[in-house]
Amino acid sequence: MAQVWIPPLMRSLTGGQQIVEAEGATVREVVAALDEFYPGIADRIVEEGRIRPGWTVAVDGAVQNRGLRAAVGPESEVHFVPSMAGGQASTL
Amino acid sequence: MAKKIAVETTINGEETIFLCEPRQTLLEALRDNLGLIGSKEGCGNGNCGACNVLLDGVLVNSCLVLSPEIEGRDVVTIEGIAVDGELHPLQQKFLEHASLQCGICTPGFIVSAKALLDENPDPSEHDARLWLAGNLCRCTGYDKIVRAVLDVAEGDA
Amino acid sequence: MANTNPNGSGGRAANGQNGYKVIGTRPVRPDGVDKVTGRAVYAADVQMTGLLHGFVLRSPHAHAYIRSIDTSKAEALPGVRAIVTAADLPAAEDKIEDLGEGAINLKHLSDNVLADEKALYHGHAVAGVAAVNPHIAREAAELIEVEYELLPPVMTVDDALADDAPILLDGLRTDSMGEVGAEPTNLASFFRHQRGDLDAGFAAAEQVVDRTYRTETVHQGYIEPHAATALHSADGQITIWTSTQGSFAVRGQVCEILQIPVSRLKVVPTEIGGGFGGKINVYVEPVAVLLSQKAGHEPVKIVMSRADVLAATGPTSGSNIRVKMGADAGGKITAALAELYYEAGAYPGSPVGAAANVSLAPYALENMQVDGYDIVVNRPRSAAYRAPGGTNVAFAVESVVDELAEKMGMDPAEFRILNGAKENDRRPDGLQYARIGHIETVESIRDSEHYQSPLEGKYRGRGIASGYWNNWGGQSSATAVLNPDGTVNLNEASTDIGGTRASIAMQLAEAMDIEYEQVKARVVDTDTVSYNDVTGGSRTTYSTGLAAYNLGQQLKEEMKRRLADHWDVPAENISYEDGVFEAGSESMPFAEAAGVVQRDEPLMASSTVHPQDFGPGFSTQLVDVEIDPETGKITILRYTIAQDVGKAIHPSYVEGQMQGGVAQGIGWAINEEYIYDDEGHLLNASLLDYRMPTALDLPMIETIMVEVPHPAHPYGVRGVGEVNIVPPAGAVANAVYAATGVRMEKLPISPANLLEAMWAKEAEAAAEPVPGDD
Amino acid sequence: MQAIDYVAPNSVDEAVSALAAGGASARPLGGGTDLIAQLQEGRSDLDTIVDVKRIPELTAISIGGDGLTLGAAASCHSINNNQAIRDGYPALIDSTHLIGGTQIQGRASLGGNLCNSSPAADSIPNLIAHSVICHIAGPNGRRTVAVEDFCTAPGRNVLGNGEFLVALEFPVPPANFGAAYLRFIPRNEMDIAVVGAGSSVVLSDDGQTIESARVSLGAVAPTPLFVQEAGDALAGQPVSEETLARAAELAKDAARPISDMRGTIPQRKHLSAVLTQRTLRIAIDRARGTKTVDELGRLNGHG
Repeated sequence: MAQVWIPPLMRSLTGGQQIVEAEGATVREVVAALDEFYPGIADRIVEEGRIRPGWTVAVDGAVQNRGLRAAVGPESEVHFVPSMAGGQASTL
Repeated sequence: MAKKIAVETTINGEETIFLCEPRQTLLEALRDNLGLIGSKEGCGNGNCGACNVLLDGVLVNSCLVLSPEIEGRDVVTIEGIAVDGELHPLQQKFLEHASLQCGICTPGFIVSAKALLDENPDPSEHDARLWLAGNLCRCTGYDKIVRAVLDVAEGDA
Repeated sequence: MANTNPNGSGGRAANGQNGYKVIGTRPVRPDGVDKVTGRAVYAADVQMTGLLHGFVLRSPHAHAYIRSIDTSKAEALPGVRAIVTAADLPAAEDKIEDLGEGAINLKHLSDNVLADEKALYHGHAVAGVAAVNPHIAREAAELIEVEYELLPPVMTVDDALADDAPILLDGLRTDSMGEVGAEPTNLASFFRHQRGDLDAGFAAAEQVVDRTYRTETVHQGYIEPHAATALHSADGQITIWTSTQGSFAVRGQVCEILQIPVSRLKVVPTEIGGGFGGKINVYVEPVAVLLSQKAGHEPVKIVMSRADVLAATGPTSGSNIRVKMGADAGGKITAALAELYYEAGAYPGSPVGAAANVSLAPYALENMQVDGYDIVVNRPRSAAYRAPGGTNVAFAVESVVDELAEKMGMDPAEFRILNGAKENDRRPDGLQYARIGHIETVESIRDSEHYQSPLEGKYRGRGIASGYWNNWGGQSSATAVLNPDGTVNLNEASTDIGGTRASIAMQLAEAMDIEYEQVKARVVDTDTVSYNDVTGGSRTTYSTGLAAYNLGQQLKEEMKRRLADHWDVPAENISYEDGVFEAGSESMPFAEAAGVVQRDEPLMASSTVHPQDFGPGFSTQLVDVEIDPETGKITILRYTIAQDVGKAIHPSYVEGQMQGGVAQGIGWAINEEYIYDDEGHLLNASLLDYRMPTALDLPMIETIMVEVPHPAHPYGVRGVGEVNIVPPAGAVANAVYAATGVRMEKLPISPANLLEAMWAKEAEAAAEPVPGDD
Repeated sequence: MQAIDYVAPNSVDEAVSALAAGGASARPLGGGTDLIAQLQEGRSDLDTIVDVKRIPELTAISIGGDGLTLGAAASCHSINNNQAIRDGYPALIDSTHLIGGTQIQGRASLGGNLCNSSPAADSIPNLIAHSVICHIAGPNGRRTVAVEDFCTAPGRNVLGNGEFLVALEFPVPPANFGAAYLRFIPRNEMDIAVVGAGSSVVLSDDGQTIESARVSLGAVAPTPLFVQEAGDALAGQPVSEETLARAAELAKDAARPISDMRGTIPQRKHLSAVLTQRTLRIAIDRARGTKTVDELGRLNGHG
């Protein structure tokens, strides 16, 4: 299962857990799986069917242009991080 | 609108008459009235050197000269530095040393450096830095500019 | 691996490195001659028939309601053709879109272009005027009567977060990663990176350093003021000629602000006189469009004054930063905490997110936390500035690292090597590094002649600092047209600020095994190629270079296919080496083949890329300073920068980036700052009093290019434009400490600030009891 | 910039008439490096610009047995390039070499620097140290004023309606005279003095005693400050660091600066002493003939 790193400000939803496991072949599936165990987390990550503006998803160290559609492998590491476009971080 | 006056002068070796308002600076007249866009405005108050020209052979900020002041005088701009289509050695060395990045300050630097070498053909690095201190460059850190100027100086020796 | 020789040779000389023929050489850029002769056309140089001149009236107040604007007197002035205010802008939605460089709130974007209900900083645009010449436009602007109702200015982090702070933006609520606060606030957002156990880490430390720092607002300082010309034609088509880092970013923003479809707007990028991140946001462009429309579809040019540039564009954030770090007896860092409070200016969007990524990035840490706060204040809306946010935080972190190393009795370079991040270590946001060259940059400095040489003399000191920048990929589009004479026209849309036409063309030439001189690169407008991100984030030579590489591959393959047809041999039998196609006994040089393959059908290629695997950059820097103890003035005696550049495509331009970033960083470190009075008026909006370094303030800047190729790029390119500005302030601060014993906790380390700090230290020393022999 | 009329008279009398005709909204134009910048920035509300550079007397430089006379509009560049001035009045070059950058020096004049009457002007403390006499022309003829009495407030001076500065007269320096000007700026060039100091000394023939001295400061009061008490304290004293330090303390006491974006009160008070002492050292060296003008770049922190 993919290892999902939970952003610190969402860890209240995971009982303080830093890293949780979730099943899914895409980021969308992983988020859906997470939300089953930790209700409310999808709302924090997704807005209008896309990853919240100013944030991005990284799989195995690489930021994913495909966002929720990005592929996730069985051993993948998934992070939700502030996006860095053009060098300037968007800050929500 | 303000009344225009005629100014008769020599620019880059050519005798010229042009119309201007007295409030127009030489920089404005060069760029807007005469189409010589090589002199740039970076600050408009003499603190960046991007508009530097030679006035009777003396280095000045063209943003701090009123157009009527050049009546009967001799102006050389960046457009007059290359002679007969041949790049001046400073222009050549600026290219070779990659002494420009964005290039907006480059005309001013080349005019200033020419004035330096006209007065002091063999400047030290300190001489060059002191002379060029009125020309701001934000891209290069000056290293490659100073090297180009010193390279030309050595080339002349 | 290291190259410190500034002398270059042009053209295609085999340089013996990795077998490259073009890459690694130093040819003259295609726009070079125009730029040394004054012919290059920058934004302010645009001339056209019927051109009107615009001027923007700006708020003299830092924080005020705009109660009314009366333009009647101005309209009556002969020569005035149009006046616009925020009332001429379509109402903007209060929503966030990804435009240009990152997410932007459209209402904020629009309000920054022309203030709506409120002026939020001294210099905030209030109205635009178009007239037959710039003098009349300015006179008219002075006749516009604006009634303001003054509000107390909120100038700093502390002002903004005070309990009774006036609120700048009525609708603003703190966003804590998707959780939105209920109360009006000046704190736009809060986020945290955290891993491991911070308390346990600090408990395991033998030495802990905990300090708080302040850095002031600084400006990018490009020498070319913002300028744009707009023509709103009678048929509704709009063209903007402007100086920008991204023509598509301008198109996106202007179309959103004016609510017009992208098909109606063409943006033509002129030559650009520097940007450093500050020429991404639009300022005068939408105003010029509105004025052109209102003035009977005549073109309108607006050229900002230097004072307006400083007052109303681009600065980057001032900040308050706390850094706490501990190390165990072996010198290993056991825990690190950074709290970053960044002033966004009038609207949210400081670079605190990027700063957080920079903060602790050079170090391998198990227990760490970084908190980021984005705070609005009555200063101009902040813009990107070269490694945005990085210099501030590296000043703080590298000062603490230096102090920690000193407390542990360790050489500061060795301390960095011991704790330095390597492949598979994690950056502050948790992502794992691929192959990076941080340690190599520290080792290059440690082993340099500079580091090894003694520095003698009173009030002299040497400082070292490291820095990180994540770089960027972004989207690029380019086309290549093969000419029948064997040259290639390369059309790309990445604005060329520092020679990227050359560095991109070189990659196409290398890919095709032709001479650099055979590739004619030019920057085209938004109607000519597909979407292209800004020149920023150190991405252009990397991403647009990748597109150029792809173009080369495509053209080569298609030429092979057509030659196979021409020679009637299977395509796989065609080889191409050293510029010659061969198949059995047949052979044909490239230039001839270019003609032959196009007898029946022309040949061009297009490439679009969006690489997401970009290699971060590291830099380590070393500086020697001398302090005048009576005046507090710093002289930079010697400076060396080592930077992991991946692969230097054009070494001269890479050195130029390194030297330029260092120069800007030194300016930031020692003299640059925005100075406001108590009412929030910017006092030093000139190049006289905003003190950027002159040629006399800097020594030659020695460069060591460390080449750790980026594995995900065919030529190993990493971005090189930004990381160089990250370490200088920290390096200078550490050198100042070595020279004076004073740890500076604020930037700039100006003579006044340093003198004050030295006096404080003297007073402290005098107050302390003399160590006795009791 | 507002619309203006431009006139370029060829004689002092014509200039007087033009200025008188223009009244308060007419102003003489020398090098223009202050005036045109002020016009560009809308800080000056003038109708008539009287360019005085076509008047031969205004740009003339005469140096000889009766001292040095500088036309008020003679450019710093022309002064810098005058070998006789470099030899005879090396301290003057301290100022003319650091007013603005090279291109400012191509136009800027000492007369203009004086008439702009900034408290921070880089030439005025030096002119005071040199006991310069100002020659003024106006509707009522000519008059002279000691330079230390010229400025009356920031941007204001003794020039009346229709009057303008024609020339600066430097008396012949006595034997064993030396002077120096230093300023402190955060950068090494292109800056306004945080503090400026101009000092001069006359030494005894053996070079061991200060017979007389003049000390002046810039940027520490509403006008450039002539610190007579510091000069008085030096007179008759042996050359020693203690003597100089005492004078420096008096200069510091005399300074009454404000805090602004260019400097703070404590910093300016402190620098008043530091620069006074440094200029006195250089002035003494020059009086003894041991320091030349060519070192001035380094003296001013250009090294």
